[in-house]
Amino acid sequence: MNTAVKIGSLEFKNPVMTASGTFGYGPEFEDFIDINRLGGIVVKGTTLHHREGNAYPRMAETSSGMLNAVGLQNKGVDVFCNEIYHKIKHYDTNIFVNVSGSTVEEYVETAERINELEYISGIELNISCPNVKEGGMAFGTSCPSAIAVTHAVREVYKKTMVVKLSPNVTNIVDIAKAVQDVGADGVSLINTLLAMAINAETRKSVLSTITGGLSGPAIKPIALRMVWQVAQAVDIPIMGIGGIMNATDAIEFMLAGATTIQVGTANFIDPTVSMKIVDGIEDYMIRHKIGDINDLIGGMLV
Amino acid sequence: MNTAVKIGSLEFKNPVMTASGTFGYGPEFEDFIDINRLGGIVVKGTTLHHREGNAYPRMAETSSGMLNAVGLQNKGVDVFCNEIYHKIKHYDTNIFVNVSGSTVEEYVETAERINELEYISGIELNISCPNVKEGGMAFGTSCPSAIAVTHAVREVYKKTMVVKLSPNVTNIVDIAKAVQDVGADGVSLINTLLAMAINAETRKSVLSTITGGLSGPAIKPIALRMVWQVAQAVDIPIMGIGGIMNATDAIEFMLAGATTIQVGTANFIDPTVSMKIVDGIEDYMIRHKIGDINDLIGGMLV
Amino acid sequence: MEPVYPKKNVKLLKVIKNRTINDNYYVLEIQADHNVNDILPGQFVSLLVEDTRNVFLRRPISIYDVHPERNSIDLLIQIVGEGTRLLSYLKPDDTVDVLYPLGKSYSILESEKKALLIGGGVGVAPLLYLAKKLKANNVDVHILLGGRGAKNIIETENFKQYGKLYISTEDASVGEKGFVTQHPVLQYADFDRIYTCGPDAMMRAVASIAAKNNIDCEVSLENMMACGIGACLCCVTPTESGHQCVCTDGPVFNTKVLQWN
Amino acid sequence: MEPVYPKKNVKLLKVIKNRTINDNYYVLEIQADHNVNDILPGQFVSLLVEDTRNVFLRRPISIYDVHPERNSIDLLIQIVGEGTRLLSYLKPDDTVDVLYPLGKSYSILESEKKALLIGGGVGVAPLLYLAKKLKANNVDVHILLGGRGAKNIIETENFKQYGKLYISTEDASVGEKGFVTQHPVLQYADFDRIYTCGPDAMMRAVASIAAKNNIDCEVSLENMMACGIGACLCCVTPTESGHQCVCTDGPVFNTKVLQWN
Ligand SMILES: Cc1cc2nc3c(=O)[nH]c(=O)nc-3n(C[C@H](O)[C@H](O)[C@H](O)COP(=O)(O)OP(=O)(O)OC[C@H]3O[C@@H](n4cnc5c(N)ncnc54)[C@H](O)[C@@H]3O)c2cc1C
Ligand SMILES: Cc1cc2nc3c(=O)[nH]c(=O)nc-3n(C[C@H](O)[C@H](O)[C@H](O)COP(=O)(O)OP(=O)(O)OC[C@H]3O[C@@H](n4cnc5c(N)ncnc54)[C@H](O)[C@@H]3O)c2cc1C
Ligand SMILES: Cc1cc2nc3c(=O)[nH]c(=O)nc-3n(C[C@H](O)[C@H](O)[C@H](O)COP(=O)(O)O)c2cc1C
Ligand SMILES: Cc1cc2nc3c(=O)[nH]c(=O)nc-3n(C[C@H](O)[C@H](O)[C@H](O)COP(=O)(O)O)c2cc1C
Ligand code: FES
Ligand code: FES
Repeated sequence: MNTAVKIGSLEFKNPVMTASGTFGYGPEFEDFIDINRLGGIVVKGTTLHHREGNAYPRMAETSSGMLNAVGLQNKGVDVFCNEIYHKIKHYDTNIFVNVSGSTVEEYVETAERINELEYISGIELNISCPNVKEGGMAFGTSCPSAIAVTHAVREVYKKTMVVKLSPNVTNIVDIAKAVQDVGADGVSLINTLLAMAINAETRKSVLSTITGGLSGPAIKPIALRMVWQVAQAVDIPIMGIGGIMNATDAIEFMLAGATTIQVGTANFIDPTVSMKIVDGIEDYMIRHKIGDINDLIGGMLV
Repeated sequence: MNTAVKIGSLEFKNPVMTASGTFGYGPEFEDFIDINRLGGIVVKGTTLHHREGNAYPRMAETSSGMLNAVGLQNKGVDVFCNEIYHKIKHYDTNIFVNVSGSTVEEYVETAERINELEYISGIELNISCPNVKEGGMAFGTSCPSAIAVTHAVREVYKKTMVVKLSPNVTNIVDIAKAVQDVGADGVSLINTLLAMAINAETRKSVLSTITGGLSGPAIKPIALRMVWQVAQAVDIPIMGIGGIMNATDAIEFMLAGATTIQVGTANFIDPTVSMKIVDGIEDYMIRHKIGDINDLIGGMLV
Repeated sequence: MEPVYPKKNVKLLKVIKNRTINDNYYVLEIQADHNVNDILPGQFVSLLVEDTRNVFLRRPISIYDVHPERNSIDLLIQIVGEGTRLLSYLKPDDTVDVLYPLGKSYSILESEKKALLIGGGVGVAPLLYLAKKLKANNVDVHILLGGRGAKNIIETENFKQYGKLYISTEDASVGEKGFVTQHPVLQYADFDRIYTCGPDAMMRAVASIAAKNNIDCEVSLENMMACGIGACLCCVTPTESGHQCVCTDGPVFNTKVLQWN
Repeated sequence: MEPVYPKKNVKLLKVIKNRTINDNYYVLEIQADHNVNDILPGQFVSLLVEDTRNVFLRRPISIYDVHPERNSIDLLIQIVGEGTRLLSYLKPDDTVDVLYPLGKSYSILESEKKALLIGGGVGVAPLLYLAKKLKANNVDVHILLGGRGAKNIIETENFKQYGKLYISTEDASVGEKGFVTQHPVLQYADFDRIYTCGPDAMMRAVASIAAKNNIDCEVSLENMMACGIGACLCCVTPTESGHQCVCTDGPVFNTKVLQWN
């Protein structure tokens, strides 16, 4: 049974990854799982400079989902390279750094620093964070700006580069094609949907930022649709993300066209869920007599 | 206690309406509720010609939501005017006809026919149906086409005209402003989000049309965000729609800026839910010592 | 002539009994809140499974039997997924939110006529109350139950009260071996009407035999339903007059109106 | 010196007992799956409420007591919403999915020192196990419990085992009238440390009295948590070194590091 998949020349032992911002840097999960059994991890969104993120409250629960407005809290790329990297570089899995910035220059500088790190397999260019005032999603909601930042980072970043797309757009296919054309090795989708919660009793917005990003099973049908649409239109591989809670969900994303999948919010509900998904995909392959997992990719019957 | 609200010069005895496609024409609910207690109803999407809609299966369940791909099945505007209208015109509530078409001309002709009906309070221009091959959402996802159809219908339709917006856009505020500028008396939002479901066991798409529209509590946080964004930007009233299951949800939409609210998918789960929402809003007003419901509109504290 | 259907209602009703048939099937008896005598065979209820993440919509379930003496209804349910599993945990005195009675009924043959009822799997559900009503109308009732194996053939004692019982299983573990359509009783095609409910493929096969022999045939269709009351137009089936709703124009259809080819 | 925290785990654990205190409070006793002796006071668990539509995330609950003799832990829970209500239905032998033990603990004073523990409402929860540990370390323990009225003053017999108990209620229905901060015991400000847990406003008021009197003060913060293990960065509180996570850098903080003004 082959469970390995590839993005460009990079091999993943299986398609199961963890999504940026939902898995810390990895060590947070070491008590629960063997990280080396994952296909890959994407670490927390990293920016050139240290960021404190948004004020509390940053989280709200919604029907089958949650809102977050963390706002890319992180210690900046230098602390990542000098400290955090050394705690995780031994993982026997693909480590992706999720890179964000307020300007194209910030993206580029951050990517340059990451480019020096031997044991980082690639970057995930986050042009879709809905929770920052500058940059973030603004880059991911128009083709020219998506092209500008992807092109600039491609110039300096030599390893695998996937671009993480925003679902808050009229036509995600156009953006996917645009970043493919300027050299993305893959696209990951979706980031969170811009959303909001109000407390009727206090009449206040629940989040300090009023709006935040919606994740969890609530958004799965939207994510699945976008993965399918993009898979019809681009030639580069897709990392499918959005509300994946179990192996069945993961397989649905692969059938829709995803090469790898990323588990996000589900990690909060069950920190061992990614292992269950690795195992569950194997069970499915046995049950359905599938020898090579690549046969599942885009395998939806119409 | 005043629960009456206005859209233009049209008065609603309370803000609770039922959403198009989820309430039939009204008679379907007569066994369960007193329709005259509602602020208004929006009947099923109506087109110039009879439509059979999409093939079965048209429905899928998702986490805290559902997909539909009905595709505007209806008997056409003539049957509506000659038969259905006479069964519902006696309702002592505002009746809106949801109007859709494949071309601007079809919208216009349909609206002209509805314009002749004395007991219809207004039309809801549906430029956001995700389940038809031609027209529908295509009109609602770009400003020029939204303007074209709204402008053309405004020329022939004299009573209250609200335009129903699609959430499948990068910037719903732009579309709302555009239709305001060409004479919409209000906007209603949101229609369903384009989404998809796959059955991992059969590997088939669950819907005959592959994609369908997502509704229910899953989408409420997105709808609330859009209502709030649009309320900041336009001067015309908003009908808030999306995942409203109870009075608390309804009040959240009003606090975000909605003047009326429409109950959709919740009608399927509890056909009496609209009455509970009417009562629940009054209870809330008593509990919070609110004499005039208009004080709730846009009353979120920031 | 259209029969008179009772008013629909949605109510929290009390569970009187939950009888386990086997690992897969159970019968819920529910205390009705209005006269059950006016419920017609083939009608169904729609049950709410409250506050779960993945069971969002109601679950349609046929009315298996009605008990006028205690004004209750029986539902025969097969566990196939989350919703039917959660409902199987209901205990006496629990309440369940019931939308009912829904849909159009089977039509009752005149007395002295001969009827064949064919049920496959949990498709037997609407046939018991039908058999009871037919027998009460002095119809000569024959009942054929089919399934994969013995454990899918359930409630035979209950059916025997109302007519002559035939059984077929694919694995021959009980009754004749094969599909219901291969059962000898179907060779003597002297029935005035065949009533059937079960898997789609079975109903189509039965319908085509009935058509070949010029026998009137009524089927009860299953379908994905969102509302159950004709409001959402999700549950359509193609008929000679276009898409019709299974929940309000059906679930019982005369096969001659269905576009089944 | 950082204490040694046990490894975290996520497990389906058995409920041993569910003791109702009154309409609002109950104590769940749960069979742990690893040595409870290494759990430290102030640590918490996070409980999964399975398969409900609106309770999506886990619910953080302090460890109220540990019983090494039967290797179990007690949780004192107040019903405030859907999640805590659903958990209140748990019965002995039911299982519950527990993520534990989480968070940093209160630090234990050296022996012979004098401690004041101030709990408001369900904020008493982490203080019982703390009192037990302090007493075991020969600390002179004083405990002040406050609440709106008598029915919010709970578990007093339990607390009395470990120290001298004071009570205050806003409506004077039991103990001194007023807020905990008005209680006379706080006038004799000769404590080496004040430990507190309760509503935010109460903890801030206590912290400011402690600061004024130069008394060391540790608080246990509440916060909206998504993961409980430092992965999501949702549960931050502003400190002298920036945003810190209440779930992993806390919930217990020394007030001198908090930016509370
Ligand atoms: C008019 C009618 C009468 C019925 N009578 C009975 C009965 O008497 N006894 C009985 O056990 N079952 C009956 N069913 C089928 C029953 O509704 C489904 O088995 C049930 O809804 C499945 O729910 P679940 O959550 O357990 O399974 P799910 O996990 O939701 O689905 C399991 C399977 O059931 C199908 N299904 C799911 N929802 C529906 C739905 N709303 N309508 C139809 N099929 C669905 C799915 O396609 C899937 O294959 C009837 C269906 C209809 C339409
Ligand atoms: C470290 C920590 C320890 C706690 N210990 C206890 C305890 O020992 N006993 C106890 O009864 N309660 C404790 N709580 C509070 C408890 O977590 C909340 O009361 C519970 O999550 C509410 O869930 P619900 O579904 O019943 O209410 P909901 O309807 O979700 O909310 C009711 C109220 O609780 C607040 N709340 C909801 N979710 C959370 C959350 N994840 N974190 C904090 N507040 C929340 C909401 O703001 C709201 O005001 C603790 C909280 C934290 C952070
Ligand atoms: C608390 C939280 C923090 C997140 N932070 C980031 C981030 O830093 N960078 C990023 O690209 N995506 C971030 N995301 C988005 C997730 O990676 C993922 O795209 C999204 O949550 C959808 O997947 P899910 O439904 O499985 O969670 C975050 C999501 C959550 C819930
Ligand atoms: C089965 C179904 C049919 C619908 N048909 C229409 C329609 O004909 N015209 C329209 O404008 N919206 C239609 N809608 C969208 C609803 O009116 C509403 O905008 C949407 O469902 C979101 O609200 P909800 O989450 O409360 O259902 C339909 C929705 C459903 C679920
Ligand atoms: S289920 Fe809604 S019309 Fe039949
Ligand atoms: S709750 Fe996730 S970091 Fe604290």
